[in-house]
Amino acid sequence: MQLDDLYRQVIMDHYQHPRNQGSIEGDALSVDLRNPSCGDEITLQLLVNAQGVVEDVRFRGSGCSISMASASMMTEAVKGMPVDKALELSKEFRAMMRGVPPEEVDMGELEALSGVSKFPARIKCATLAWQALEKAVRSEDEAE
Amino acid sequence: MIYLDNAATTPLHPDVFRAMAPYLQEAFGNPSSLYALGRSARKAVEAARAQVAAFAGCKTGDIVFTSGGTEADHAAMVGAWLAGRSQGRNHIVTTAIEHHAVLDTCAFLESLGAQVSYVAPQANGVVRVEDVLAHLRPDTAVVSVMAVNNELGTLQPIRELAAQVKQRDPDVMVHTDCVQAAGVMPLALGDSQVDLAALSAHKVHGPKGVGALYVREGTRWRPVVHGGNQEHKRRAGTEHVAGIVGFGAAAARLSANWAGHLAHLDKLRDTFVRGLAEIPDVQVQSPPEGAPTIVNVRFLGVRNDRLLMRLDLAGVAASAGSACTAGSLEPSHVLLACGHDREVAQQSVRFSFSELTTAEEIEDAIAIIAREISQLRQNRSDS
Amino acid sequence: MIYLDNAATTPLHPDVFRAMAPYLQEAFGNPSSLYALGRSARKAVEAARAQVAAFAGCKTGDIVFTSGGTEADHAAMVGAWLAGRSQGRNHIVTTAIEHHAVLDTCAFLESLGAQVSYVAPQANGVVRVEDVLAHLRPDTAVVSVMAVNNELGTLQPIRELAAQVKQRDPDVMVHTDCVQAAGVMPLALGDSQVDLAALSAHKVHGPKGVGALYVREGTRWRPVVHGGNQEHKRRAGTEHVAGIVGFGAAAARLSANWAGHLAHLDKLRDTFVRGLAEIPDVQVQSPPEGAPTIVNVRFLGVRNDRLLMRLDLAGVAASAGSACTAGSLEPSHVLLACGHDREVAQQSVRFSFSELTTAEEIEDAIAIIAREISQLRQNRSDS
Ligand SMILES: Cc1ncc(COP(=O)(O)O)c(C=O)c1O
Ligand SMILES: Cc1ncc(COP(=O)(O)O)c(C=O)c1O
Ligand code: FES
Ligand code: FES
Repeated sequence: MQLDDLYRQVIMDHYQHPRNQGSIEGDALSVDLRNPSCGDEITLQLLVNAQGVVEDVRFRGSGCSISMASASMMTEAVKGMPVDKALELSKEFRAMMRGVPPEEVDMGELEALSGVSKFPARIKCATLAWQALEKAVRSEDEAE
Repeated sequence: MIYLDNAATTPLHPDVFRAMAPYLQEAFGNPSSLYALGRSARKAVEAARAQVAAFAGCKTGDIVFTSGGTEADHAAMVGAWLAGRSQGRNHIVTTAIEHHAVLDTCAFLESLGAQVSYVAPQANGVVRVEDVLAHLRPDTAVVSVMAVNNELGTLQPIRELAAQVKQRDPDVMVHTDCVQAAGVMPLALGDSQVDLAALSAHKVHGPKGVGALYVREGTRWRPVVHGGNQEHKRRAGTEHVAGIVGFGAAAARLSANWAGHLAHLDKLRDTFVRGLAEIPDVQVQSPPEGAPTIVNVRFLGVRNDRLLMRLDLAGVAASAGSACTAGSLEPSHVLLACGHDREVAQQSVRFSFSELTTAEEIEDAIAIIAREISQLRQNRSDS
Repeated sequence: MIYLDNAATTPLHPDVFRAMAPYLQEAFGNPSSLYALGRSARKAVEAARAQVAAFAGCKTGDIVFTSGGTEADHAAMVGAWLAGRSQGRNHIVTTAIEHHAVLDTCAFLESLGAQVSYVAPQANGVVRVEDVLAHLRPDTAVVSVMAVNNELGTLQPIRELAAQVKQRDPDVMVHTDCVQAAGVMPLALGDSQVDLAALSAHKVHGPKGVGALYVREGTRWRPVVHGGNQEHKRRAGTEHVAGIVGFGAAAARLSANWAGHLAHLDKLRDTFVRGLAEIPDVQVQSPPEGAPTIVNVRFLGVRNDRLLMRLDLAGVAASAGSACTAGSLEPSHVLLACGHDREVAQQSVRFSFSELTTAEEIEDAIAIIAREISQLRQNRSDS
């Protein structure tokens, strides 16, 4: 029961060199989310332009290697993507965490996290950033 | 008496006793008390902490005093598992040759729902780093591998192991039982990637009833014994002041004469192994590159309980393995894990030395062992 | 120095030190070892167990040695909760005035999912049996009430409590912290319905770093520290032989002269309380029928930290409450639980005696206290 080595390297690379870490200057959407089981936290900021495309996305947080790597991978995946596509990807990612193999959507590097589905207690770690993304989009919808 | 069971416990050094004595007499204060008597006890405890930390090669604040090696192992494993569990990590990796303080704690945690993988050593008793890595899972909370095995003296590649585990997953805690390593190698814990390590005073000419847990600053380990604010809230209970002072004194003694100490141990081991070579049908089971303090020997065809009884009568103290299970008839779990069969285990005896052992004692012991072995073998062929 | 903080720790008695000394010198064997040196250590441990059992009024086999009172409380609570949980019992009843060794362990167990009810004492510090019974639930695993409170000396009705709890539900385990009761009343544990009880050697002129857990035979308690086979598998770890021998010697001393011992303590207390009556604006907060060893006093208008510092300089050692939190500025949780406000707590000082305290010391201390109090009050009115 091991993550494939290649996958492991991808995860470690994102953990050690997180992409899109930090905060966005100006008035971006911002959400804080906490993993209640361990107390780890993430702050996600999202900037959506007039065309409904994710122009910028950044995160900060304290968490385990899986949660931080997942956040880094998520930001990379959704940056430049239309919001509705990003939500679809989020749905697929959560399905993958339930052990459902991705069909329509190409998961790209995100596939590296598929092994986490075998460890129910760690799924929250991998989905924390995606939950934050969904929450940010919802709060934008409500604001409108 | 020739005492060759120093892996079970060592004589308290007279200098250590002298350091302890005031704290068993007039200086009886509780270190938490604020008046002069309490403050002097506090000072003594903190000085000892610095001595043990210097010996362990770590920051003073990273040493937590415990009641011994067993409690240190217990606290390491339980605290790491509890911390891991709240992060969704319920899995433990350890080896089949750990001391029972680790193995039985793992079984206890299994009864509470933990999952434990037991890595087998190679036939030479060494646990391979890649075998440990192969057992890592995304929900691994802690990896525990001992630095020196107490029955064979085998050295484990702890530093490399810790580095590689951390590289794979920095959130896995690495614990190492250094109880037997403490007298035979510089520990340099602060310089390693190890998070937790167990030490025991009575294995290094200190008193019984005191040990230490190394807890790297910032490690997500959870304290286990709760109550007063002692040990910076990492281990409650009125401090065993005299014992702690004794541990400090014992550690300082070793730090002061490290090279001479190791040279003496090497010489003892050489003398002993050379002496054994004169006895027919003997197999030294400890690896030559192992700790100089422990020589595990198989005397073919001779049951170890018979031999040990005769040695006792002849004034030589040795044992069949770990002291805390000496009363039981179980063959050594360490030898079995290394692939030996029960017969081998039942013919194996552990001789262990310390800096207070002399070369003359070793020579006398060899003569006695040779005599007893030859008589035992003769008796057997008579019957 | 006049030492009036015997509830924090007591001086080791010279006879106890003499009993321990051989086990810190030539008799250093590991009690689990089978050769002569080990067997003599085993014999010493078992003799001490009989001494402590006689003192506690229970069967020898029901005494489990630990590293102190805190570990005994910890093991009692964790082990009882674990055993209860496997029977579907997740609830704990204790009181708001327990020592932190019990309270903080309860908080720890709450963090692991236990449910805990904290019974409040009456204003006089006594916990009523019916208030404890009122908190019992079908899923109560363990009830823990201390025999003598360490800050006030209040006696709790443990025997009746245990009997009534058992009558309600024989499967509830009853634990009692007897650390402060040990020197002031015959414990007669075997004669009670108590299942678990904690003792500590250093409160009765024994050494630090050793205590005992009484575990009634047949009780469904689960051991907590695992490893070697020591203490009949109820507490692993190489035994603190010298400490255990010292505990035995301290217990035997008390058993031998119980009546004289109690009469002396009563006299000390009387002398002290009479002396206090000469000082204006003093309230004795300990109940007159409490333990003779502890007198908690409020000096109206005088902050206890100021007074304690002056007493320290004048050579009198006393404290504001439990030693293990002495360093903290928190007012006593015991006084608050009894309905006193923070101001009262901050003006309260605990004086505690032992058989080694003399009536002359008490009289000298009273004179010093009276002088310091009057100076402190004068300073205040100056400012
Ligand atoms: C490797 C090892 N770990 C742990 C222990 C336990 O230490 P202690 O005897 O201080 O409880 C021992 C010795 O008994 C040991 O050899
Ligand atoms: C009532 C009570 N319980 C428990 C303890 C803890 O015992 P030890 O100091 O041996 O850890 C103490 C003393 O500190 C105490 O007074
Ligand atoms: S353990 Fe906290 S987010 Fe993974
Ligand atoms: S039958 Fe086991 S707890 Fe009721």
